[in-house]
Amino acid sequence: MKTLFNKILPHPVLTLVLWGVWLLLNNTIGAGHIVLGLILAIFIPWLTSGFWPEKIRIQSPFTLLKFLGVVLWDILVANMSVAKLILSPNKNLKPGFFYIDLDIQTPLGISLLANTISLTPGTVSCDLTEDRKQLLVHALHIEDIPATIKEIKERYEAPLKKVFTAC
Amino acid sequence: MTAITLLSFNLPIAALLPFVGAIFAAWAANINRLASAWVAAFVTILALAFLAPSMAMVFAGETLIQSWTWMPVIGLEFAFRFDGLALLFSLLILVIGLLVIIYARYYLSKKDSMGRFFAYLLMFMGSMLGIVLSENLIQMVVFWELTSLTSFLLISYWQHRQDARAGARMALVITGGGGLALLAGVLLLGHVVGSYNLTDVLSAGELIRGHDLYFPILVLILLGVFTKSAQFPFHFWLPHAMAAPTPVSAYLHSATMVKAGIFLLARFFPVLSGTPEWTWLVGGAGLITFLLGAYFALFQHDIKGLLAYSTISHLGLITLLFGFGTQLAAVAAIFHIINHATFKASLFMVAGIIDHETGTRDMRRINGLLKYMPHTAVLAMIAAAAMAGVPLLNGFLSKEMFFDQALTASGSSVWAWAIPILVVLAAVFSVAYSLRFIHDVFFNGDPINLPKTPHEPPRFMKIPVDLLVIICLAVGMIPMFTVAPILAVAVAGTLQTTPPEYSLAIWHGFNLPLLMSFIALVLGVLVYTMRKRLFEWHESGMAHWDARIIFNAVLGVIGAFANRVTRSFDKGSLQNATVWVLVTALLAGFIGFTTVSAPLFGDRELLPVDGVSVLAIAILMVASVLTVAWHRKRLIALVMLGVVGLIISLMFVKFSAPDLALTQLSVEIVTVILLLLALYFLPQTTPKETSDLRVSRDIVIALLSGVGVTLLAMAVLTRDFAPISEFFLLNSVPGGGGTNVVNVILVDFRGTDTLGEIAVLALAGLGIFAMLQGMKLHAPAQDSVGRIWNSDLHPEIMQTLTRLLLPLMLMIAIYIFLRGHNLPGGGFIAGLIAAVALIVQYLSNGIAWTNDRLKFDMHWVIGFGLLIATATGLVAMGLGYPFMTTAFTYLNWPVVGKFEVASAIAFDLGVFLVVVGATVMSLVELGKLSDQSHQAQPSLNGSTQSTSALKSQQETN
Amino acid sequence: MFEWILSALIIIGAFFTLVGSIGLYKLPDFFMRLHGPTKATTLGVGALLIASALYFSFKTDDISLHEILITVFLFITAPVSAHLMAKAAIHIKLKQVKRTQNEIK
Amino acid sequence: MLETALFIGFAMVSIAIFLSFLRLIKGPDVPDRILALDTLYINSIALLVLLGLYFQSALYFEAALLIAVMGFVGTIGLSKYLLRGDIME
Amino acid sequence: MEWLISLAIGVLTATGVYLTLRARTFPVVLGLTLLAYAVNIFLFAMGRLTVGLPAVIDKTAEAAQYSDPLPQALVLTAIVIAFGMTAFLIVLALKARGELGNDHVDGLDVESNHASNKEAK
Amino acid sequence: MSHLTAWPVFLPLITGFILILAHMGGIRLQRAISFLAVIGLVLLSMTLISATSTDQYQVYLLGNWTAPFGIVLVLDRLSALMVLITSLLAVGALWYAMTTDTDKKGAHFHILFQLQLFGLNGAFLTGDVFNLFVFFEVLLLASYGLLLHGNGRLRTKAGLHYVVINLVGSTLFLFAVGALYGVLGTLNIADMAAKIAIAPQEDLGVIAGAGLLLLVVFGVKAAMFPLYLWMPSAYANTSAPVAALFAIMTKVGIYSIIRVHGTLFGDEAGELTYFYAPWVLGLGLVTLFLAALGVMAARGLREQVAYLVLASVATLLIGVGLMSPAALNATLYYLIHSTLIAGAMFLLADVVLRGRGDYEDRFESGPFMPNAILIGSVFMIGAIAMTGMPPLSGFFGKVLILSAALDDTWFAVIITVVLVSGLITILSMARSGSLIFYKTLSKDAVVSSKPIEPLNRMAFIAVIGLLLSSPALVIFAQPITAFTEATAHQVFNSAAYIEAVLSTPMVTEANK
Ligand code: NA
Ligand code: NA
Repeated sequence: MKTLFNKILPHPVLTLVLWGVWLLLNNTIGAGHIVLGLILAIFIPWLTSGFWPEKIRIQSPFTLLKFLGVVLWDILVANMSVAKLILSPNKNLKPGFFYIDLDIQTPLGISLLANTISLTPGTVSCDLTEDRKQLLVHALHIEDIPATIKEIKERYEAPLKKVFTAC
Repeated sequence: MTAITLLSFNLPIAALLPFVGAIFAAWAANINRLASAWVAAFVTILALAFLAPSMAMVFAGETLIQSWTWMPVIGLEFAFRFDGLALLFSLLILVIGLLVIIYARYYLSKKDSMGRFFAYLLMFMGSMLGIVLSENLIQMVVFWELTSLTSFLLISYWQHRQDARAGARMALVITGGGGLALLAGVLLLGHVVGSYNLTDVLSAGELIRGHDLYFPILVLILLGVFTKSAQFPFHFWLPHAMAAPTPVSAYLHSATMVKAGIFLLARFFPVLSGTPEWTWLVGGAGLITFLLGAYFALFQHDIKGLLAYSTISHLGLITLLFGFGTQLAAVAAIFHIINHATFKASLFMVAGIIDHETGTRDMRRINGLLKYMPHTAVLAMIAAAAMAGVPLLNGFLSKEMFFDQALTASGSSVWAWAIPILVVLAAVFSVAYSLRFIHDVFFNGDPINLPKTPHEPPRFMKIPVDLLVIICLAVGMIPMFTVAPILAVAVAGTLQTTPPEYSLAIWHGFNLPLLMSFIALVLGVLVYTMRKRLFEWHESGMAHWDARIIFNAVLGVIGAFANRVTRSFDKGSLQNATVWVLVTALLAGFIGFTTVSAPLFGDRELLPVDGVSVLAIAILMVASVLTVAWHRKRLIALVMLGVVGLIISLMFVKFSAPDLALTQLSVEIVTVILLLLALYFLPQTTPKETSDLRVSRDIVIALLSGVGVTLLAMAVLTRDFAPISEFFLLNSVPGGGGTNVVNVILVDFRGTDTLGEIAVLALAGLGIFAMLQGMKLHAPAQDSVGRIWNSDLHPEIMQTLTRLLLPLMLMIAIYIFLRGHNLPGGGFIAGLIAAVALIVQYLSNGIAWTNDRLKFDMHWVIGFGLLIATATGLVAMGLGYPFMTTAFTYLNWPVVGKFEVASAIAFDLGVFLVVVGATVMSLVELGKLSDQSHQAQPSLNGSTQSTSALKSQQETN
Repeated sequence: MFEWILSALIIIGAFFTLVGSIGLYKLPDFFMRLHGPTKATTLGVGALLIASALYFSFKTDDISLHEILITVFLFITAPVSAHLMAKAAIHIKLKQVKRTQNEIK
Repeated sequence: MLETALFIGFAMVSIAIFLSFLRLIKGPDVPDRILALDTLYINSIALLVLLGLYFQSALYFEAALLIAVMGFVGTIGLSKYLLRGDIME
Repeated sequence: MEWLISLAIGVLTATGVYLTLRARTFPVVLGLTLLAYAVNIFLFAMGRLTVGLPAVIDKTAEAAQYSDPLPQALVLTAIVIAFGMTAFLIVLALKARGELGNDHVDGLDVESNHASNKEAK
Repeated sequence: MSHLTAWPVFLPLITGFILILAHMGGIRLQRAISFLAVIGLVLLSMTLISATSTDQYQVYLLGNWTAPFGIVLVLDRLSALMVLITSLLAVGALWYAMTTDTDKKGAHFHILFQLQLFGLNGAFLTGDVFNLFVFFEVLLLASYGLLLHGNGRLRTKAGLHYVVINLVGSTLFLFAVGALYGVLGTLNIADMAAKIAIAPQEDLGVIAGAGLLLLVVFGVKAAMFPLYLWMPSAYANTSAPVAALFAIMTKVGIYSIIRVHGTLFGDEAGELTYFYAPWVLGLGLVTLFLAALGVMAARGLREQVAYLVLASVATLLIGVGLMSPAALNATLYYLIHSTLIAGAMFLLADVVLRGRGDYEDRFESGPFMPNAILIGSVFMIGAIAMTGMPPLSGFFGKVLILSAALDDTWFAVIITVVLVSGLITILSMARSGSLIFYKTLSKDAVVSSKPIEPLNRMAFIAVIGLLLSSPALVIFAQPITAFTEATAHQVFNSAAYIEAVLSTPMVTEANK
């Protein structure tokens, strides 16, 4: 039973997401599209299941939501300050590179962390070492590197690690 | 309706019989060596037999015509004519042909292919018969050119010999070329007369001579005549044709082919003669040829060379006679045709016997053959005497008539005194060379260093000569009982009226012609006795004068010219070719526009300009100029091209064409990816190698093109028009079931375009697949500045997140696909999005990984796509509607609600599949190229070459 | 009121888009310029898309949320692009301004 | 009100596009240009959203969505080319 | 606006033509792509330019209020065809590079070109 | 409405995708499918020929949309004739490809071959200019693939040139069609003609400019001076069966001029009536002269045949440029001849090449090839036909054209150029024939790394078969010229064409 279910719905989360995407795309919650969307949301993950060998497991949905909220807020706030930085004279800026030692090890986790770092203004994740242990980040203006690293690890890496634990 | 008798179809049978016989003759060679000769002889006799019944009609003064329609559009009939002239020539062709066949059967050696020889000979015989029997002039030209072709084959029969090949080709070019002139003349003649049939042409002499086109017609026809009959200045091919086997020379170069031109003179005599142009051209050429041939004949050391020049001379004589333009001159001409054919054919045969028996034809080595072959010597002496115009032989009679005409016909001219003198001069040389032929060959001491010891040839080889010599004697002594009837009908056939009074008596009393003959004989002997000094004089000057040198020089010049023109126009350069196309297009547009007087611009109201558009288009223009300016740095040029593509998409959005914008965007990116894939294998920069001049030329062409296109666009945009599009807008929903008119046009109104378009895509995919099979290129291990590539094949972050995108993008693709009929979108765009979704996977995960997970062979995707698209169209056919007729309906299902089902959607699905299949196939196959190349690297020789090529490339940069 | 919110969103969005491009234009090295477009992506386009969603939800009978998709899509892809560009820049050893801390050579 | 905001919006986005294009021209290196092109793509999305609002048409959505998708693909393609030369392997 | 568009078409054509006349395959491909862009806009413009009109049938609008859909359909076809052609050409350019040893459109390298010229003389 | 009209287009398409789906099924399966389809096409086109004998136009409304809104296929004598020639040529080319295993030298030969036929037949049948463009692209892309089939340096280079020039040509095509649409507002050939007839004077300049631009496009296809530079090396360097099939490619250009220009700028076009014809005539004459020089300058047999094809195309252009029913009749007769014989000659050149080892088809003394007498005799027949010597069809074609030219003011120039070029080609062919077949090296002097292949008799059948068309054209000249004459008159009656296309009604339940 479970294997059959697995075969039909290899990635239930994905199915849900796609279903939502379909309804968003069509900008409707009409009955026809709900049915069609569900069919597609089941069909496409099945079709592309080969591309997703590992199962995505979300351990703590609440943490994820909270994380998303934090990120959105950070984007808002940080954008303002970065805008100020950009509009101020270049010579005031103190750019810099730094490595973050990663605790998180799942590929999706690392990727999302890197994305988060890039999305929040002021930092861009530039490179991942080949051993996946360190992330190279560039900051537009940075005064205290260790503090920033610490903040990133606490604010973003920790919740992400909590959400995506399994392989 | 006349009853079908032999006389209603015997002429074509006789003419075509030899062609059929040729096949049998070739085939018979498989049986035994001589079978071909038997076939040839049999066919000749059969042809004679077919003609025989109609001869009586001709002797009764009738003309037999047999015709069938062939190409009525141009008045070409399959038509044959048998009158006196045709009768005479048919007899010459067939009788002498038969003798030559007998002779050749013994002449050819064991090494020679009998089948080929007799097949060619029969084909030639058929062609000659065709000429003389044709009623339709175009048909006659056909046979005329056939004689050129078959004589080419016969002259080059000994194809291993350089002189045979060269001689054959020269003969072909001269006589074939003359044939083309003849064709032109005949066409004009037919145009003037309104018919190509001889009957009509012969009765329109007055009309033709009075027509504006008379002179061109005359010149063109005479070109045919002069080339074929070796008249000055085209005479030179004939001596070179002597490389042919002697039976061929005896047949073609004495009795038949060279007489074809003469035949034509006779044929057109009633129509074209009688004008000063005729007299000057025909008479002039004849006289010069007569003299020239006689003079050169004397100095030949090759027996056949002597005979060839002698033939030229005699042909000149006949031509001159026709040139006189009088009826009596024509009689003399025809009489001499007969006589020349007999004595010259026998002389050629004798030459062949000598060649056969001694192994050489050089008269400086051949001496005193009288003791080795007395019988042959006697025959030769009689024939040569006939050639010299010795009394009691046929040559004497016609020469007397000739002298007579030379005196009377030119009587009124200012140059009256010149012609008889020149004529006698030529006759003197005729006597001299005839004497040389006899004396130098059969007397004059002993042979020198001959390859073989000569003796009499086989009896049957002499029989043809015997017969011909007997004819010479018989005609010469009792003309009234031998040649008279045939001459009479031939003259009647030529003149197409009652022939004039003439006498064939041997003795006309002491008169001026007889005196001329006498002078010629005496002086001829005298000239021959002075030969030593004359030869020295000749060798010191004239001998080096050979028209062949001029001929070859002309050919060389033409060849060099051809080479220069061809290579300087077709340089094998793409740039050159493209420039021509572009310049022509520019000129065409300009010329076309200026053909009519019309204003460039109309007065349609124009749209206002807004700031955003100005900015966008300014960027577009700058970006495209920069694409050019930076085209040497290829990657950067590609980035600039990306900007151009992006702005164009935005323009499409702005101008209410969302479908186009979507397509442009997708295509743009796929193109960039494609170019990136390719750029990996190409030099990263473009060397500067074109000259400044070339660059400025290209800039001028580019600017003119730009200006031209701008003006063209404005010319249209400033005018109003009434397009058919309203129909589409009105019928899209009721007729096509979709509100997106563009999509309905694509899948319904103009679905066939789309079908063609997906075929193009499918072909691109398959073509690329085919091209890339086994292709290996140098895969650089470092970039253009020498950096080793990054070791991270598939950056993890990209890998992880793009996998997430796959289902998302497929969802978008399906969304775009399904809405396409009613809203912007459709199979194309959806297909491209889906393809991009897959390509992104290849980009971030690599080919091997992705292929493992994507188990479709793109061939199948393309095939099924085409299948579905076509099947949708075929279903309509099954229902009795035209291909591609669509249908749609609205269904109302519980829960789901009302929705549309349209067959056009199925068609669009086909489109979708082909787009996906072809795009992915193209890109992935290209991507695989690097794998193949990486694997091939160490072992392949070619790769080291291309590496060095690459290095040199980079050094130049 | 609705128009005010809409107008504010439009101007905020356009402003951050502009700021992103200003950053791209004026900042002194590639790695610093890389920060510019993230502004444009996140707040700039985000705000504009929300404006659009609001506008179409209220102007027409149906709600219009599909603009969110573009935002989400950009949020996933923009960092990946930035990452790859940076990686490429590091690979080809682009120079950084002198004062960059932990300069990569 | 909205008109004015849209006008200002168009003006700012136009300037943004102009600046991005200037960077594209100035370079100085290939990554700068790739970045500038990427930014142009994103600016275009902004422009399209404004156009959609201006013409009150929802039909610009797909174009914007597609620009987002295609811009991304183009950028990663170009970047990967710089990294590896061989973008599909 | 028409002048602006026509000029854009003209500039694209001119640049396309110039690149098409270059001696190496890659610029030629770029040139043909630019030419394809030029002709696509041209073809599109032949339906006359309209701004802000509905792209799909809307019951409230009349025929005159739509942009001409036919050239759009044609351009769509032309775009896709041009893509297929470009794809084929670029792969052919690679094949030529492999078989001729360089990326000159005539398979000549600068040096070898000079050499063969000398030889010919 | 007879569905038969549509089948020449769809049969090769269907065969094409069946072959795609069957591409794993091995070469024998593909050959069987492909060959059957081509034979089917011959039978089909013969049926179509007889269907057109009533002088009726068969207008097929694709998608059941009336002209000018939908795309129509128009079957008349001319299109039926073109389809027949194509399929006959295809049989020969395909047979040769199969018997010599040329189709195994690379991937997808049969698919490309069938889709090439799809494009060709579509181009011959369509009644819509843009659709003509699409079919042009189909046949071009297929031809690109076929041209490059197999390998070789020169082939690749020639292919590159061919592709680029044709891409430029396609661009020009779109410019021309776009401009015409921009003024006339329609794409259907008949409808365009109808609209040109009533176009206001101030629009005529643009129409004429676009018309001549379109002539350049067709001129590129037809290999008209100075647009033919892609052609000689492309034909000379591709594989033999492909070159043979390509004999029809140039005729597509000729056909298009006859069809499109002949209709658009026909009798009804007022000031623009036949305004393009003098250009075609003049450029045709120049082409012919240059082609003859090319024949002379050729360094190998295949190149020579390519230039001979150029000469034949030039002759056709002259016929088209003369613009009279008689000249068009002549053109069509010559077109049948030149297409099939050119096909045969390309195959024959390959036969020669295979028999000469390393010496290939170059004009230099080589080995005495196996079956030299047979091949040489066939060569001579081909050369006679090709150079327009009697008694084969080339001669009669030329005579037809020349006799039609007599009414033209330029007749003296035309006759001179045609005949002088003819002489040059005769001279050149005599030289090449004697070099290849006569002037052979002794056995010891022959050094060849490539094998000297014995004559492939099965393959030779294709050569003979195609060559037989020449005597057939002569022997059956009466019915054939009757057909071509009727065709020419039909083509000149553009009013009837316009009427037929624009008045064909939709299929409804009532009339189907
Ligand atoms: Na950031
Ligand atoms: Na002697």
